[in-house]
Amino acid sequence: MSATLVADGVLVLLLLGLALRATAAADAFAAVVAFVAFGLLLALAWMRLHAGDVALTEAAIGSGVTGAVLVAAAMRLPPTLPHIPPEADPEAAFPKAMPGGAARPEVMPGWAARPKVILGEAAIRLAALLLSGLVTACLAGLVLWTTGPSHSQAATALRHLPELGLYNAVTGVLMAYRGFDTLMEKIVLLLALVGVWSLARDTVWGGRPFPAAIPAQGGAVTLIARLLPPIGIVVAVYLLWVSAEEPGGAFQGGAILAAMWLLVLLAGLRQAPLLGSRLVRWTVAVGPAIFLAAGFAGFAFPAGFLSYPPGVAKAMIILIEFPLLLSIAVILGLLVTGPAERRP
Amino acid sequence: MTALPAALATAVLVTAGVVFFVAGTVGLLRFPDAMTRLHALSKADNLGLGLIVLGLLPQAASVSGALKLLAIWLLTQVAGATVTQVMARAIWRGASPPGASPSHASSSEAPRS
Amino acid sequence: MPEFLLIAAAVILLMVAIGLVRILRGPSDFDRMMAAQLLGTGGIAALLLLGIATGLPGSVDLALVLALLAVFVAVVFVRGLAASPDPSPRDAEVRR
Amino acid sequence: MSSLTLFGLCAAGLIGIGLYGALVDPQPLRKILALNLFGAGTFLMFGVVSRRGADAGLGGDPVPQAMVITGIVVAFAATALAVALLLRIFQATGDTVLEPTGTGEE
Repeated sequence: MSATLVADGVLVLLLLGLALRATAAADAFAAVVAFVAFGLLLALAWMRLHAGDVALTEAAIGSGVTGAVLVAAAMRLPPTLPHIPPEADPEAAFPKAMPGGAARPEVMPGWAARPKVILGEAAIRLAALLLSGLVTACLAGLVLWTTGPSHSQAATALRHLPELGLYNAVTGVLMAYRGFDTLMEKIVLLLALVGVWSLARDTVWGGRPFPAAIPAQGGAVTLIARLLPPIGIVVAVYLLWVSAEEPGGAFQGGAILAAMWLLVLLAGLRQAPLLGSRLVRWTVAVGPAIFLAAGFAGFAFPAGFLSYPPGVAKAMIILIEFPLLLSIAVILGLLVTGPAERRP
Repeated sequence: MTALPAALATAVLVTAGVVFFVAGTVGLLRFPDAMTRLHALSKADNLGLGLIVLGLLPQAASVSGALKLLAIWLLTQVAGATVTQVMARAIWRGASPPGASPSHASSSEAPRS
Repeated sequence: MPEFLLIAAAVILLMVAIGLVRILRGPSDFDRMMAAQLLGTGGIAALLLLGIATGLPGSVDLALVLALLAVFVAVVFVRGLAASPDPSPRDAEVRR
Repeated sequence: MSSLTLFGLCAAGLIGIGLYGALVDPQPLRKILALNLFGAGTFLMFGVVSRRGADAGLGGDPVPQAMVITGIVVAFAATALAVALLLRIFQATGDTVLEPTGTGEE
């Protein structure tokens, strides 16, 4: 038991250290690297909490795809604050000599000239420190104070699983017990995509993401982009298929597919799609649409919205989940590539 | 729980893998420049993880579990080798123009833009 | 045997933790990426050791997913997603 | 001190770190990152609650776990939208700083 405790202790310390690094690093890129590493280790922590499904989601979405979004942003934004007072020399503010940017200033250079703001800033920092310290202390106290088993809905969630042909309780909760949440979550993803697309300039509406076409790379990147996606597709379908019994699911599989697609785009083997094209629009919509239709089909049976008729429940769930896998993959990928930035 | 030869094989291989991780970490910290550090990293990547996966094979619960372990091993071997190559090329290109710093001046072709 | 595997996992995690000093110190972004790469590999190793020692369901699958994603993340780090210079002139000035 | 308590304390720490970063860091990208840490801490707290609710032969209560999965996905959607908005603001104004209160032009 003690060996487990030591391993867990190291894991927890690593997590906290990386989180501190991700907030304290002067350099945005360094912070994002720390965040991705943090997400990876968090997946390990979820494994230790006996939540394999969550661990897969955290690794694929929380760390992998979110990391891709943040890396892309960190590279397109200035490393520290671009807000330079007119008299300051930009060269002095962002020395170019150090490769890793070790010499970059920690705070906005303009602040040094404004003592009043420094005072205000210190007060804000102190107040924020007190507030977050208080929140942490309260939560830590709660964790230490309540040690007994918590109220559990495990039995309720398990009750109807055999009728659905599912043996993974988490999949059961996602697809049946709280299927409404899962449906809404697809809608949230779609709305986020609509939001991201709406940020395009009018002149490039319906065009392609990225300011310019990514040229084919050649070499090892191309090799990876050719080698990995077939494996990734197998893994994604496998994750969806085993989700009836073991950790896995449409989201986890979809995130893997999205990562593989982005890999191909990054290597320049394919161009990002026209966001206005009919194919893209249909692919994005088909999964949620089928889910919604299946939900309404529930009205044909006594149980109502999002209920599955006995006997065909498993077939229906598979029928819903495979189009969802495709739609989720495309939505996640398009959320990473961002709005259109060049003409159709 | 497990047969003695299997346990012995696991112990030896996992220990060897851990040793490579230790060596890789020491190299990553102590070696003087990016290329040599990459060399150290690739040892932990390929040999460290490879030996540990091989060592865990006798402990796998089922044949399909063992096959999955083998798949992971193959994947990490290929991926580790190619990723190391990609990084080495990026470091090389980023560092090569005289007087240019890798992360700033050569932004139009190498490594990150 | 489980005890031994757990200790091996703890040692690897510790090594990875020490290697993270590179994320802190750099000096170049490549060094940071290397430390993250080591963390990925070490994480997979620790996960397999923990998973097999304590019989956690799905740990081997997670290792497979992590192995795939580690490559993806490494390529994203090296290549970057925005492959061309941004049109904004201001960006050129402060570009990393 | 059990492993579970350790993870609970870790979650509390993450929430604190994320909250502090989100409040104090003037760069929007770093605020987004800090909010993600905050979210991760919250989810982890849920995970501890779920593990304490281990019942009926399961390693943890599946309902919080399913909610965390939904949460991670929604957090990603929010992050992607926020980052796209930030990049667009930067493209339009060449600036990403949220002005500290009371400081206008120099």
